[in-house]
This record gives sequence, C-alpha cells and structure tokens, in this order.
Amino acid sequence: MAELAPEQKLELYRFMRLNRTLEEKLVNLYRQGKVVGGLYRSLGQEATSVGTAYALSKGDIVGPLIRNMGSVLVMGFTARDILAQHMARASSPSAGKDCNLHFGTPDTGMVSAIAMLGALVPVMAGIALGARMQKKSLVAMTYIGDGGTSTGAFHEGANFAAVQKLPLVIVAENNGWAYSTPFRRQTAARSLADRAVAYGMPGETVDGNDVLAVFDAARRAVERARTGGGPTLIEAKTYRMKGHAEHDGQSYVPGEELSEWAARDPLERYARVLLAEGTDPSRLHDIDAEIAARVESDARAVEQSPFPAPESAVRGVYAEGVAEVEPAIVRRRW
Amino acid sequence: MAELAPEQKLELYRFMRLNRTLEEKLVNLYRQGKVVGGLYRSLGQEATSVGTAYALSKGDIVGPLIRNMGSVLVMGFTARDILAQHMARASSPSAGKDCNLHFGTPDTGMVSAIAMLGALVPVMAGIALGARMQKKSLVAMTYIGDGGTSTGAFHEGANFAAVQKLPLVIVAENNGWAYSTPFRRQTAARSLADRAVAYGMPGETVDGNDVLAVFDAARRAVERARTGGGPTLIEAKTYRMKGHAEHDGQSYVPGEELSEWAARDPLERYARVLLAEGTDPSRLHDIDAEIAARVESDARAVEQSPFPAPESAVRGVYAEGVAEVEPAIVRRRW
Amino acid sequence: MTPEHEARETTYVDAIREAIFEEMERDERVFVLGEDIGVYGGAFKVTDGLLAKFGEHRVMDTPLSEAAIVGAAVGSAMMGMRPIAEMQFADFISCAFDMITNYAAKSRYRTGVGVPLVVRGPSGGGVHGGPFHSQNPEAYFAHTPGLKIVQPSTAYDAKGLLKAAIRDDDPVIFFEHKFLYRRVKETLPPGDWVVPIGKAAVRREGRDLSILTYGAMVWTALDAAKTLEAEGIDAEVVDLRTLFPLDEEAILASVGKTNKAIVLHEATRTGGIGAEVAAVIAERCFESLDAPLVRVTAPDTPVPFSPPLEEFFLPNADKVCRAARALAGY
Amino acid sequence: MTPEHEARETTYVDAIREAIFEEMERDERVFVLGEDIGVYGGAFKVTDGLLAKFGEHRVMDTPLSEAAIVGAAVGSAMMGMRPIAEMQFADFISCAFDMITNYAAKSRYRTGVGVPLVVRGPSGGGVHGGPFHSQNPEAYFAHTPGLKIVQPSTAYDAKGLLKAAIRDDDPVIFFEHKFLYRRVKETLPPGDWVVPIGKAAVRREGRDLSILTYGAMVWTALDAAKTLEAEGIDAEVVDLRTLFPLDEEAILASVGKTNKAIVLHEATRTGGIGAEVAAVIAERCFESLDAPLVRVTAPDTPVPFSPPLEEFFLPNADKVCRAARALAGY
Ligand SMILES: Cc1ncc(C[n+]2csc(CCOP(=O)(O)OP(=O)(O)O)c2C)c(N)n1
Ligand SMILES: Cc1ncc(C[n+]2csc(CCOP(=O)(O)OP(=O)(O)O)c2C)c(N)n1
Ligand SMILES: [Mg+2]
Ligand SMILES: [Mg+2]
Repeated sequence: MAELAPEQKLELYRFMRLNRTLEEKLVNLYRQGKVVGGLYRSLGQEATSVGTAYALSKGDIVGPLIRNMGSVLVMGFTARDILAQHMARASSPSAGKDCNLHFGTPDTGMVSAIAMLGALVPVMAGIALGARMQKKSLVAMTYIGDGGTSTGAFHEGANFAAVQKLPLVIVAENNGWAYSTPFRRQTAARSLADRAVAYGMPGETVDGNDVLAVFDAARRAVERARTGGGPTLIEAKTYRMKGHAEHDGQSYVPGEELSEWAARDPLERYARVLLAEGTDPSRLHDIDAEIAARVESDARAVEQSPFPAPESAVRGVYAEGVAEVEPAIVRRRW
Repeated sequence: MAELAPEQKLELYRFMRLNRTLEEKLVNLYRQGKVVGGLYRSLGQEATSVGTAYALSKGDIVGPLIRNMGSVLVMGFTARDILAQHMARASSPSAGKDCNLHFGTPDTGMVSAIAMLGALVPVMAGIALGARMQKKSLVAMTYIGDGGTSTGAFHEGANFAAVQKLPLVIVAENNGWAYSTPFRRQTAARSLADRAVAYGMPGETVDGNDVLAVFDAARRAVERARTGGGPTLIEAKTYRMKGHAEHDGQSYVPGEELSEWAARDPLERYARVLLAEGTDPSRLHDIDAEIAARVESDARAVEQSPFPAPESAVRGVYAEGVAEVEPAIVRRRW
Repeated sequence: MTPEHEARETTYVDAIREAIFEEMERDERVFVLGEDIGVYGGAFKVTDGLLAKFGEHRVMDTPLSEAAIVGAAVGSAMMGMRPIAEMQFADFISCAFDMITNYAAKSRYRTGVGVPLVVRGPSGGGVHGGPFHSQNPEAYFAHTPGLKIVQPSTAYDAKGLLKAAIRDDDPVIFFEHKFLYRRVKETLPPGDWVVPIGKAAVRREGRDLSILTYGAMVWTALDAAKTLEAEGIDAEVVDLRTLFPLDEEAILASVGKTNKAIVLHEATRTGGIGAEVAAVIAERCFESLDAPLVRVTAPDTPVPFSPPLEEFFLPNADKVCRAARALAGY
Repeated sequence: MTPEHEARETTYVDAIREAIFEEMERDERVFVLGEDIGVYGGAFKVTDGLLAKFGEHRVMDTPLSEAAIVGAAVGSAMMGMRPIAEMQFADFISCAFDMITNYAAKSRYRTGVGVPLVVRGPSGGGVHGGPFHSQNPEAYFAHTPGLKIVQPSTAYDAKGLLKAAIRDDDPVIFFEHKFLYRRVKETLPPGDWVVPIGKAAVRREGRDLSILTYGAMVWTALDAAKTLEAEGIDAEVVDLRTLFPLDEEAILASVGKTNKAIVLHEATRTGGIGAEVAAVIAERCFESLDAPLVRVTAPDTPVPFSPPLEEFFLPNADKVCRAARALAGY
C-alpha cells in the first residue's frame, strides 16, 4: 500500500475538495449564464483524477479529459485558470480559443485533449516517446472513458505504446456511462482492464472511489513506466453522479444505482478514513472553508476580467502570420 | 472434429490446389508482364482461406483480403474471374475498375475489401447486421492480418460486432509478418486470439496450416454465429512463404523460419493426410492435372479477352449519370 | 388545411425528425444508428421518440465508434437496408473519413454495389461550441466522387431533402446547421413530398448581384439583402442546398442575370465550397461577369470559443453588406 | 565541382532521401517513423539506409496504425522533436485524417503548442495502382487552417522543400508524386539549401496563357507547352509547389501577364486545389482576365485500375493542348 505522509494525505483531501467546490461554483455560474458553453461534472469521480495524478512527479505530463479537473489541479493549474476557461476570458490558459479543460503545454505538465475521444492516447504515447528520445525520464499519464475505449484511436495508441514499451499510464475511467450509453452497450468485455490483454499490457481494476487505492495502483504503474516496464492500463471503477453535462437530467440512469454510488462518495469516504486515522476534524473544516473562500474570490476576480480582444481570433494559427479576414475586394479596396 | 465426406475432403484439396496452381500461373504471367499492378501470394496460407470459407453455407457472405484467394474460390468465383482481375480485363468482376481480389457483391456471396486494412471489419459487421434485420440467417466471415489487427477500424468493428452479438466470424491470419514488420513489432500481445478478450468475444488459436483443424474451428464459429452466439475471433497461425508481393525478395525473413515452415506446407501435409486415410494417389494426381490444364486454358482465354472500353472509366460513379470529362470550355465549345 | 393545422409551425429539428419518422414508417428498410440516439433521443433530440415507436432494432444505440457506425451502416446498406447514421456532432465525422471516402463513396464504381446511406449530423457555429463542436466539414467531402452533400436552410428543405437523401441510391452526407434547429420554423404542407437533391433555390430575386450561399448563411444573406435594399442595392439570394454536385445551371442563371457574385459561407475560406462555386463561375460565367467574384467566409482559423472571438470569426450581415457595397460600386 | 560530380544526377526519390539524411545529421531532433521504413527501407525505398546510419531509435518501424503514427509524431513534436511520419501510400492518410486536421492543425491556435511535424508519402497515379494506391489527397487538407501542403515536381524541389518542411514550425503535409520517384533527376548543387514553402516557380515563361499546375503535371504542362509552341501558342508554366497556402502573388503575376489561365491537376476536378486557384483568380485577376478559366483535371471518378481506363482518366499533354487551343482562340 502507498505510504503517504500525513501532510500528503491532507493534500489529497484538499485537491478532491477543491475539485468539488470549484465545480459547484461553476454550476452556480452556469445557472447564472456566466459559463460559456457546456459544463461537465466529475462529481463522484474526484478520487480517480486526484489519486492518479498525485502519483506523478515534477516533470511528468498528464493528458486529461473534460472530467479530470482533479488531475489538472494536481498538476498545479489553479481555480482561476479553470474559471477563466469556463468563462472564456482573455486570461484563460487557452486565451479564449478553446473551452473547459482543453488547454496545456508540455512544459507546464499538461497536454490538451481535443473533443474527439481517443485521439489523446496516441498523442500521449508520442509525448512519452519524445521524452524518451530526449533522455528525459518523465512519465506520461492519460485518461479514457468507457466510451472512449471503443475508439480506433485508443486502440492504435495503446497498441503502439505497448510495442514501444513507452512510459505511459492509461487510466480507463469506467463510470458506467458514455453520455446515455451504458457499459453493456459499449462493450461486451467484462471490464476495461480486459482491454489491456489485447496489447500485452498489464491491466488492473481499482476502486475508483477510494483515493488511496487509486493512488497506490497509479504509483505502481508510474514506477513501472519510469523503470522501463512500459505502459499500464488501470481501470478505475467509479460512477458518473451527474448527467453527461449540466443540461442532461440523466433520466436514463436507474435511481438505485445513483443512491448506491452516492453511499460510496469518494470525498466523504476519504474524510471518514482521515478522521478514523485520527485527523482533527477542524483540519478538514479549515481546508473546506479556505477553499470555499478562495474559489469565491477567484470567481469574482475572473468575472471582472476581460474577454479576449476580438481580433485575436485570427492570430496564432501558424508560427508566422495572421489569417486574412476581409474578402479580397474589401481588403484591397479595388 | 469435423466430419467430412470423402468427396468433401477431396474438394478441400481441390480448392487448395487450385489456389496454388492459379497463383503459380499468375507468377508466370507477372514475369511476362501480363499481370497489371502487383501480385500478392498466399503460398503456405491456402489452408486458412480454404478451410475457413469451406465452413460456410450457401447464402453466407465472405469478405476476403488480398491473400484469401482460396476463400474466393470456395465461394464459387472462378480462375477466370481472378485471372481477368489480375489482367485488368473487361470481363473481370470489377470490369477493370479495381485490382486483384477487390470485387464482389453480397448476392454472389462476397464483399470487396478496400486496400485500407481494417475497414472491412465494420463493413462485414454491417453485412451481418443488415442480414439479421432482414431475418436472413446468414453468417458473415472476414479476414484480417496480424498487421491489420493494429488498425482502429478493426477494433471498432470487432467491438461493435460483439456488442450487437452479430453473426460474424473474424479470421485473424497470423502469418508472422506485415510486409517487413514482424509480429513482435506489431503488437506486444501474446497472440491475436488475445485480441478477442478485449471484446468479450470467444477467441481461439488454430494451426492455420492444417486445413481440417481450420475447418473445424471455423465450423464451430460459424455454428455459434448462426445460432445467435455472436462473433468469434479465430487466430490462424501460419506463415507468409513469399514476400509481401512479388517485387519483395523478403531478405528480412530469417531463412530458418522459412525452411521450418516449408516443412509444414499445408498442401503437401494435407495430401499426406489424404493418402494416409487411403485416398488413391491417382485421384490427387488427376485433380492436379485437371486444374493445371484448366488454369492454362483459362489464362489463354483471358489473355485473348479485351480490355475495358476507355470511356467506361467515367461510368458507374452514381446510380444515375456519367462523370464529366472535358473542361467546360472544350465541352461547351464557347 | 384547417386553420389549426396552419397555425402549427414545424421547426427545422422537428422537420428532420418527421422526415425520419415518415420514411421509417413508409419503408421498413430504413433505420437509424448512432451514439445516444435511442434511449436519449440524440444530443439534439433529433431522434426523440423514434425508439418508442420503432424499437431498438431500428433505432440502435451504438458504441462510441464513428468508423464502426458508418462501416456497419455501409455493410447493411449493401445488404439492401437504408441506414441513417448520426454523427453526434458533424465534427466527429473526421473519425469516419476513411470509411466514407474510401468505402462508401467508391463501392458502386468499383464493384457495382451501391451504398444507399445517409450520414447526418449537426454542423456549424454560433453557439459557442469551440473548435470541435462548431465545424463546417462539408468541403472535406466535396472532392470525393460518389458522395452527395446536402445542407438545408429551412424546415421545408430539411424534411424534403432528408427524405430525398434517404431514398437516394448513393451515399449522402447531410449536414444540419445546429443554429437553425430551433430558430427557424414554418408551416409544412401535408402529404409526402421531397426536395430533389441537386437543385438550388432562389430565396430572393434581385437584379444587382447574386449572393450564393447555403445553410444558416441563407438567413444572413436575406438579412443583408434587406439592408442593401434600403441602400438601393437589389441582391439575389441563391440557396445552393446541394453542395455536391452543385446546381451549376442555377448558378449560371443567377450570375448571368445579376453579373456580380458573392459566395457566402460560414466555413473557412480556403478550399471551401465557395472555391468550387467560384471555379464554376470562373469557367462558365466569364461573359456575364462585370466584377470580381467575392467570397465572404470565416477567416482561415479554427473556430474560436470565446464569444467575442467567435463573433469576429463568423460571417454576418454586416460583412456581407460591406462586400456587396464594394461590389455594387465596382 | 568535379566533372565526376556533375555527371552524377540525383533522382527525385534520392533527393528526398538525401534531405532526410542531411536533416537527421544536422539536427538530432529529426527522426522518421512509419510502416516498413526501417529494416525494409520503405515501400519505395525512400528511407533506405537510414536505419543503418541512425539506428532504430531514430528510424522507427511502427505497427500498421496511421492514426498512431501521426498521433505519436504529434506528441513527440510537442515535446520538441521533429518527426517525419511516412504514409506508405498517401491514400492511407485518410486513416489519420482526424489526427491531422483536428489535433496537429489546431494545437498552436488552441494552446500555443506548435507541432513541427512532416507527414509525407507517395501520391498520384499512372502506375496502375488502382483506386487505393493512386490517389491525390492534397485537397482534403487545404481546408484546414494550421496545415501547409507541399508537392514538389523536381528533384531539386523535393530536396529543398522537404528540408524546409522539416525545419518549419508547423505541420506540413508533403506529397511525393510516385510517378516521378525514378523518372526525374538532375544534378543537385552541393551544400545546404532549402526551397521556401509558399513560393511558386515559373518553369517556362510564356505570353499567351498560363498553365498553373504542380507535381507530375508540371512535366505534362511542359510537354504540352512544347507542342503548343510549334502551333504558335506561347504557354507559361507555373509550378505552384506549395498548395496551401498558395503563392497568390505568383498566380497574379502570371495571369496578369498572359491574361488567360488553365489550372491543371491530376486530382479529380470538383473541390480540388484547382477550385481554390480558380477562386483566387476570380477574386483577384478580374481586370486582367481575357477568357474563361479552364480546369484540366481528372474527371470526377475514383482512379480506375485497368490501363485504358486510367489513361482515359488521367490528364495528359493532349488534353492540355486541346484546352489551350480553345482558350487561345477565345
Ligand atoms: C470521437 C467522438 N465521438 C463522439 C463524441 C461525443 N461525446 C462526447 S462525451 C461522449 C461520451 C463519453 O463517454 P466516456 O468515454 O465514457 O466518458 P465520460 O463522459 O463517461 O467521462 C460522447 C459520445 C466525442 N467527444 N468524440
Ligand atoms: C490502413 C493501411 N495502411 C497501410 C497499408 C499498406 N499495407 C498493405 S499490406 C500491409 C501489411 C499487411 O500485413 P498483415 O495485415 O499482416 O497482412 P498480410 O500481408 O500478412 O497478409 C501494409 C502495411 C494498408 N493496406 N492499409
Ligand atoms: Mg463513461
Ligand atoms: Mg501478416
């Protein structure tokens, strides 16, 4: 089992709490019409994001999907970054060019997903490959949903990584649903860990709502990757407690399943563990309160921050130059 | 084990011999410059094509790749069809539009591959799906190489078929090589049968050079498919005895492997089985002689047959109409 | 028609659903497949209610696999079915590019086996969807013989063109502009009718210049035409409707009359449908053209997310008017 | 230069190999990956000998996975490497379409992370390769801002443009016309030089009309120009070289001089690069144009296999001459 110092254990708690509080604030802002575009929750899945990313070291690189806010926070991005992304502000890491968690640069430890699920797997294999070619010992970690494992890109990327024995950890987050599609309509495989067999890659299933178990599995996979043992596929069994996005009332989800999984809420569960281990309840309350205050003030700051300048829309397509905007006849004043 | 009548056993031999003799004739024609484009051999793999397709019944549909000449013959296409395809004649099933084994229509029991490997797997899943929707009890069978199993299309198609429990048999022909790429650089999986685990699909490895074993495995898979048991992945272990195509001297193939597998030649081996079972050697010689004569005369006939009319190049793109050929200014005589 | 019937207007999205519904009723070979189209009724509710009516064999929720969705549709079409495959967003059609351009498009030519398939999905921006939920991928498919490409601008056309697409014996890519789903509506006539593929429609007659466009931009063009009218510029608006093959005769007729042409589309400029329209005009309208051709399009960038960026990016009536004034004064 | 050196001519394929070789020597970030490019040296032997020289870490045989090849190249490029990804035939680039158009092309815009990647492979027909080994997919990528597209017609350009592509900070799709691999050659100057991306070249000066073309068709155009010369028609041949972004100034300069334009390409007509060239001319050469624009291209069909069909399908000097005569007489 993972050996974590007490402060690290509290840090895990802090990240999970931040993940949750920040999302709750975003729901608020969404209802007020202040979030641009959709809002995707990770309620109930925070332990998976936080526990896996926490197993990485400085210099490692994560490729998160839209439900991996916890991983993004662990990598050092701030509530403000994420708020600015959702409110499409100039100060957001993507400068308003892209939405939600679609941002990142390798030197800041994060590579952006694109919406096309699966595509990130070969790209993260390439991150691992590029690093190895440069004799950097970093580990790449990426995520895929139960739905995403059905894509061709996932398959090609995982197979490629296995053949090349790349330092890549693939976290397959089995939250039971891909939008409205249940697991049994996604695949006839017994588990996502079974997908690993096809690549001759170690595969393991872990309780995705137990942050310490997740951390432990991730730590072992990261260690294997770093020491030349190649990629690992970790299936984290968890549950999507909200709809696909805020607009989705998830009427297709059986109520019993929801209450069953609500009882396994990863944050409450972890709090109980900490308390049982003797953590002073006030420490958790302090963290909660500090985060709540911080998220509020960050949100206010971002709300007051400007949108990007319209003309910046045509900048940055190529290393050189700006895209032309006006039709020739207008541009050239014939 | 499969129970085959003596005549059926001879028929298996006949198809394998026809496969081989026809290819040898094509090599001849190729060297004389009479084959248009490349020539892809299936030497040493005849048992896999013939044994699998022989397990199908009338009305079933096969989707072969370029090395499955044996399957095409079993489905009832003739040496003349195949010769005409290779010599790009008007009488070829594709009327000169496409090459080698790229032809077929569902009502003649065969669906054409495209060169993009993997693509046929989802398409054949669709064949099975369309048939089921029409309450036809037919089985679809398709092939994929060790290389082809690395494609995203293979993955998506196999997974889809498994979820839908479609009557599809996927024959994964592991001949050790994908062009110059050996199996171990294609995948870290132990076998292609292991790919099946990812789809929750039965997977099985069979000696691809033993036509009776191949037939038996295929028969069981076909039976499973026909009775609603869903798809099966059969790995046929065999060996590509020639280069990727005739132009490839396969210098990258270890000589020992070639001689090892030469000793397991499926045709000679099967002939030995038949003789050991008491088949009169003259029956096999007669078949050989008859096929040799037939292929010769077919080749002569095809050589004398015309190429397609040039203008037919612009016909048949859409159900209606002909593609325009001349630029407007010439066409319209401005 | 009863007044009651007249009063009930049908939205663009409902028109699409009606087309599918009626075709599924009419022809049992027609079925739909895609991600979340059954139980959920589709991300935009296009297929809402179909599962209840037709059952899960004809309304099939699939794995997250665009290549398999289109591939399975192709196979079943070869077997004589009439599949309608949904891309949850048209942007994801990129994942089925090979299957569409190499398998579906070329099958009839190579083997004589037609593939009567419709691939449909929501395209277009204006809803702050960002770079991957706002694309206009139509031009990607206009260079592949064997395909047809359609994009309706009205509820009437949405219904009529989709019916025509379903009945077509060849693969049709059907782009629905998501901005229009609930924003345009009209009273549809009863009965069974189609809008033929390959025919453009003049949405507004005019003498001074032609605006050749399609999809949501038809409404932009009509807006612009109204403004221009007040300035004494009489613009004709042609809705191309079918983007491949183009209705060349309709283009010639309009440009032959007005002698000036703006090509307007929401997709980015270079290599867009507008390029082909321009080429047709350059080849066939030389004698009648009195001014340079003008393309009004999005600039050559991905679709940006933030509202001020997207607004800057998208063509609008004002940009069309600017181009029209330059052209009218030429 | 010694006479010996002068005597040694370099073929198009050798020029490509030399470019890769020299760039790999110059910059250790450069590496190649693809199917059968290492041990085998590539289906067309483009990468022959590289494995022996640079080892398997920099010359990587991959699984049969175009999306993974490009995806892994993208990731490594984001890490600062300079990957060159081979598509065994350019036709198979369809399998990496999503990765190229959605990941590689949009990365810099969305996140500021450039993707200095080259995707290269043999395109084009004339070798009886049939519908899937003869395609000219360049136009599929000309509608995706963020990409650059290059196609050389000479050994000199093959080497110089590929070097420029490798050094470019953005993704470049590099199409090599397989018909030219061993059919064109020339003596290449020594030393390190590049041919800049974005610049066309006038291959033959002429006064009567411009033939705007690229790839193997440059040679067809030159052939035609010779025939036309004997008939008193003086054709200018412009080799576009970079297809996206186009060298608009070079197009304007040529058409501004000759006042008549033929756009010639081997790819099928509708939605091809020629459409964009036509649009540029229609937009920017109105004043100088004395005749309709003419596209000479393959017809809108897949590439047929059988020799008489392919011959009928492909543009050739005779077809160019017919168009040129019609245009000259206009
Ligand atoms: C290639 C592709 N097809 C379709 C979609 C649309 N889509 C977005 S999320 C989603 C469901 C994803 O499910 P899963 O992978 O399980 O991730 P989860 O949402 O459960 O985190 C779908 C279908 C997409 N993003 N990418
Ligand atoms: C998608 C795709 N990429 C590349 C190729 C080029 N190619 C043709 S055959 C081949 C090797 C195929 O190996 P395998 O699948 O093992 O089949 P085998 O040749 O051994 O029968 C390759 C790389 C292709 N046909 N399709
Ligand atoms: Mg999920
Ligand atoms: Mg093989």
